[in-house]
Amino acid sequence: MTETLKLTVESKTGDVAVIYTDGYINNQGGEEIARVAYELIDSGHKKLLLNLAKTKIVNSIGISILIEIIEKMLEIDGRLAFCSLTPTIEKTFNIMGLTQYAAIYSDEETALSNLG
Amino acid sequence: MTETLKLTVESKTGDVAVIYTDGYINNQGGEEIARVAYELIDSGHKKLLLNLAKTKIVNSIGISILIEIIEKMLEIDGRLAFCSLTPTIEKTFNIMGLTQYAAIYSDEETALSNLG
Amino acid sequence: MQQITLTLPMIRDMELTASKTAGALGEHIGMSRDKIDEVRMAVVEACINAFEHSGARKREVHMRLLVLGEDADPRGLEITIQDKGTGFSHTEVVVSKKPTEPQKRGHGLRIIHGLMDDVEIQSDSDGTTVTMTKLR
Amino acid sequence: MQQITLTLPMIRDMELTASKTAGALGEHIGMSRDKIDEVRMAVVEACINAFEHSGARKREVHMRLLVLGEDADPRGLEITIQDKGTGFSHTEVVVSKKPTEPQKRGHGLRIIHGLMDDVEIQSDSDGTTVTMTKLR
Ligand SMILES: Nc1ncnc2c1ncn2[C@@H]1O[C@H](COP(=O)(O)OP(=O)(O)O)[C@@H](O)[C@H]1O
Ligand SMILES: Nc1ncnc2c1ncn2[C@@H]1O[C@H](COP(=O)(O)OP(=O)(O)O)[C@@H](O)[C@H]1O
Repeated sequence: MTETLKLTVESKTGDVAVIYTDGYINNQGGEEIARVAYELIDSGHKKLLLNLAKTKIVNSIGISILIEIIEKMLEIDGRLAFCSLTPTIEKTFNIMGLTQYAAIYSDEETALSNLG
Repeated sequence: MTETLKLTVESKTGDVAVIYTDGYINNQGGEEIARVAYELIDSGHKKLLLNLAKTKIVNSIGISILIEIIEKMLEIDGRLAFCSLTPTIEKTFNIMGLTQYAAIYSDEETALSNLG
Repeated sequence: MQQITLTLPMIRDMELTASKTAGALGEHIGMSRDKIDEVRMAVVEACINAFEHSGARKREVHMRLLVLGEDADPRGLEITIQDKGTGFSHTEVVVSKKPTEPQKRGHGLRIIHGLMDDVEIQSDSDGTTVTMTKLR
Repeated sequence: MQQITLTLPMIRDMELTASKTAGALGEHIGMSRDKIDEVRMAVVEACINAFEHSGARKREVHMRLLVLGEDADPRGLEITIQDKGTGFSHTEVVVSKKPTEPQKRGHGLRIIHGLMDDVEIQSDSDGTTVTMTKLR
């Protein structure tokens, strides 16, 4: 069964990397993002940006896994940020209290200039 | 109740006009196209191109109204052509025998160079 | 066997909601975009036939979406659209070949047959049931 | 009153099909894109709660989509998601305010309350029914 989340990664200058999501962030999607994030951390990236432009729907189980990544980042003194959320996903992140631990930027450019 | 078909019209050189559809071509949608087409005919256009790029679904009642426009065009020695159909809409037009009376082009450029 | 059942009111444009639900299940089993569109169009035609022709007193259509094959390896969709109308004699309604002059109505059943892999119609005075299959 | 009823199997990602059907009805009544997204997210959360927590033997969720208001002037959607599970004590599950440290689970009901205009939960040993309303 399908509707698998697709991920692409781009390393930016310094220790910044961007993960682009395309599709539904559910349980499996969240785990896939975590796998990629931990690989990026292992290869020396301390600042991760999740660009959700192509994700229109998420669920709370998927997002709970993103919270685990945030905790990991806090431990290693790194940062996880988000950009390009739909208004509803931003609202959901707010309701989940996630915005207190991770910055949310309107677009990638703004995010990178703040992270970099 | 909604999901209304949106139409835009562009007059091209000569007696050619293009009607762009956006949305579902049902009964009401077909009638709206007919209204616009007859206006264009009245204002001297003899070659009409329906660009269906933004229409993903149609129904046979809507298309039956397009067939009426084709008949009208044959009467006045004009032409109605289509471009930018999804494979499924093209298949449906074929099944309905519509392709025998109206040309179908892959894109607007090809259509205009053949109509013009 | 996984299945979704839906009961829809016979009102304008409700065929689109039915068709979107069938499309969503097509996405779920990883059907290609084009096949999903074919399924969606066939569902639209079967629904508007029920809306237009069934004469059903109870203005409802029942749709069943069945995933064929195993969970891990779905083979396709079987879609049943049922009305409780007065039915029609399927043998009398000629599902003709391509017409020789532009023919306005009478295309719905031909479209359904043309876009789906298998179609069965059962119709009597208790109503009409269209069962159509699309392989993945 | 126009309504659609659906019965869905409790299987992975089926919440998306439910949510797309609700979204399609939202489009049908001309709801804005953002409100449709909010409805879709709430449906996803209510469905996965039923899948995850209901303990229902019959692995099915029932969804009812009701158009509020007149046909010509729909006011919104009332969505009911029902499982035949073992229920939970809604008063015991604290739907808390924003947490003071990152909290992983326990967000579903808060999301549903946050995104919908009105939410009522009825739960007992025969199962759980979540009724939620979104105005257009
Ligand atoms: N669900 C139905 N209930 C009763 N009659 C039907 C039904 N579906 C089709 N029919 C009959 O079959 C005929 C052909 O249908 P169709 O090929 O879809 O073309 P059209 O809808 O344009 O007439 C209809 O005119 C009607 O008499
Ligand atoms: N449909 C249901 N059936 C039984 N229990 C439920 C149902 N929905 C919610 N619950 C209970 O309410 C609790 C809180 O749910 P929720 O806020 O969605 O968070 P989470 O799903 O992350 O636990 C669940 O852990 C469960 O105990």
